[in-house]
Amino acid sequence: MTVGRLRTARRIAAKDLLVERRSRVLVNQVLPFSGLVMVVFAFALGTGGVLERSAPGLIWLAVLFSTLITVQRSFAIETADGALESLRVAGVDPVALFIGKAAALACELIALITVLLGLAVVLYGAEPRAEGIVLLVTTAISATCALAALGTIYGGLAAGGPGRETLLPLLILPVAAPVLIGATRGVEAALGTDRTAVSEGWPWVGLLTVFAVAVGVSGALAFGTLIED
Amino acid sequence: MTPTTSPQPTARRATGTRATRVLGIVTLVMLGWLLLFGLVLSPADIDQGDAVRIMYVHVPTVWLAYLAFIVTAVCSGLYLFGKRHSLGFDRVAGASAEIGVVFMALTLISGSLWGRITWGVYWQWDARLTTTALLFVTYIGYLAVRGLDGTRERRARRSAVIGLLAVVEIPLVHWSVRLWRSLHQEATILDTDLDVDIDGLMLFTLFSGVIAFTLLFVWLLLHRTRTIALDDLLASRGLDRAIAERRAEVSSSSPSGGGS
Amino acid sequence: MTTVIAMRDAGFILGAYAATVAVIGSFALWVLRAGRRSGRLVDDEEKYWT
Amino acid sequence: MDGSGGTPAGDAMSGAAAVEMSGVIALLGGFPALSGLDLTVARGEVVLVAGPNGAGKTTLLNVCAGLVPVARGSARVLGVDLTGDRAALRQRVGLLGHRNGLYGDLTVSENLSFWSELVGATTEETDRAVEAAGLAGRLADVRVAALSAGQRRRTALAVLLVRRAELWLLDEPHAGLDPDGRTELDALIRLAAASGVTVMLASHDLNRSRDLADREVTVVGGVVVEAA
Repeated sequence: MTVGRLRTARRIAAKDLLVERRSRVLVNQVLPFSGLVMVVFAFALGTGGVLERSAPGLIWLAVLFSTLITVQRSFAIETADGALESLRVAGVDPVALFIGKAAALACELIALITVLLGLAVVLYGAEPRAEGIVLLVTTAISATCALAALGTIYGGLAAGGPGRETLLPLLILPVAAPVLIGATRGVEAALGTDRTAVSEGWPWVGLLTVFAVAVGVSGALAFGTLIED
Repeated sequence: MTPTTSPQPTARRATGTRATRVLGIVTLVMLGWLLLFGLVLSPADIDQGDAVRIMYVHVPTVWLAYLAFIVTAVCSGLYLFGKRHSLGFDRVAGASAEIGVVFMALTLISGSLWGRITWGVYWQWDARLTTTALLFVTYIGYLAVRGLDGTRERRARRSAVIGLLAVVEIPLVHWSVRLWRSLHQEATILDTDLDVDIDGLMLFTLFSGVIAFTLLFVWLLLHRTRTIALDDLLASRGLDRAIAERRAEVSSSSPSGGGS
Repeated sequence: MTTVIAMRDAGFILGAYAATVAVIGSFALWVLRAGRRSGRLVDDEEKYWT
Repeated sequence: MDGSGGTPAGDAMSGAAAVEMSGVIALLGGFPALSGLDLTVARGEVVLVAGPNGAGKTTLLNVCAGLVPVARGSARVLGVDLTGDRAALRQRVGLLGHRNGLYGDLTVSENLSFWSELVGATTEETDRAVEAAGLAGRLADVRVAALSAGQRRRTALAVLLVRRAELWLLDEPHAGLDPDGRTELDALIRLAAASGVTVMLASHDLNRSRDLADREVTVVGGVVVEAA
């Protein structure tokens, strides 16, 4: 990892976050959507014990759906006016491009997850306990990194040409299963849902971390080929 | 006998050769043999009764599906890292994935019917079943990526990358699903596994099934790879024609000396 | 034959076999047909397996 | 008048040519958009690529930019073989296609500073590019999406200036511009050409573009039919 590569990645990420700050698409559209999903889950499952027990899973389902939209937005920025093409003509390092896009995506998702966790406290009564806070934060961070890497890989492929947007959920959802499972169990342990102990959550953080690293490394290597056309 | 000066190009052969025809006949015989032993001659299991007969098609298809995906992964690697980037490997990878998806679909169908008999439900969120289902969807995605547009080489490269990414992701999916089930053991009667006490004739029948489906896999792989090769050849020949046509545009619409 | 029909859960078991045979049969037929169709358009010398 | 004789690099030897193509075939979804094209462009030249719709002009520029691969034939751009490793072409080629390659939600100066940071241009260089493109002052803080078509085009060309691209590939740069917009754009292209940039300009608007060009080539059916 050269210094130049990291610097390029930081610039790409900063640019993505600046675009969001100016356009507010995520804040004005994706965030309300995720909140709505959380509310709709309550309609589907009814009140009572079910909602409280499934809160961790519902949070991550909402995150997963929102990730799909956020990934699409992340690459719509690049393809709307041919910016990705310009970056390719300019020979911008695809590894740096991958890291930058994934990092920006991770930042956006972390903000989203924070809001959704807060919403879960209000809507589902999912109160975090003091001893689970560290687990909660590490689970959220590792799951976010995994989702961001995964989303960037397949988002890049889907951004390559017209008519590929529909491919994104088909490619992401099956391989996102470990993230959904791991993050849900991690949060369950952190919140103490079903009287789970905090210690039960740590293997899942391990799984999520391994996933994030494996997908991140292979994505960085594969990204150049996937965005080629 | 009319003497021909030059051998006329013939186009009578499809994707078969004498070898594949022999292989095809042996495969058919073995499949018939499997039906005979699986449905009639092999005994019913003590616990499972006749339901065990589904095993003779269920287990071979899932093994061969896994083998097919391994072939896809190996050929993707050979294409990507080989010095010549031979499209032949890409064709084998694509053909194998298609066959794998077909076999895995059969696994899921026969497995759910078997489950309906032994567990009373078609589906159970058991680690093995869940991984299999996710694998199935993953390779449907792989085939969708193969169908995307682009030049032949770019398509091959992209598919190989997706094929190798699946290899990275599959163990993680499997690991997570296993961990999930082992930590969330539901103590119900549904937990009986599909394991059976296998006696000699049953083992023999299962073995026949594996051989029959292996032969079938090889036969299908040969034919499908050759079909893809034919299509590639036709595409490149269509290209030569298109180039000629495109050049003909030039003489027909000769520019009226617009330049100087 | 009657013993086969008389099995317990014969419908599920025969269904599994029937699905297997049908799916494999139609896939094999599709592959062969596609090969025959394209094979007619290509000279035998160009087929690497001849 | 085109082909005015004294091309800036008319005496360029083959090694110094900006673009050298022979027998190039390039495919768009299986269709041979270029069907055996031969073309040499010397460094510093401004070449007008003319031809009817669907002749392969856009594909020619995309091949030069490395976006569309060379299926057959040989092609070198700025001395780099396009059929091999194109990494050495980094930064040196700039393409302005039908789209501008800008971020519509960012302002002109934000777009330019993104690129200048990416390529390591100095503030002075960036300011000079902004000045040359006539984007200084009030315009610099306007969102690109709110600019006029001509201003967006000039912003895109300013990016090429910031990137110090040696070969500009301009695909119908005048499309959709009003007369004032064209005049300003032409001034910017002339300025770049004067500083030694090689320009390939695909255009329908022949009368207008001929004033800009040193030379004109006509592409029909994916080949060059007339190199004046």
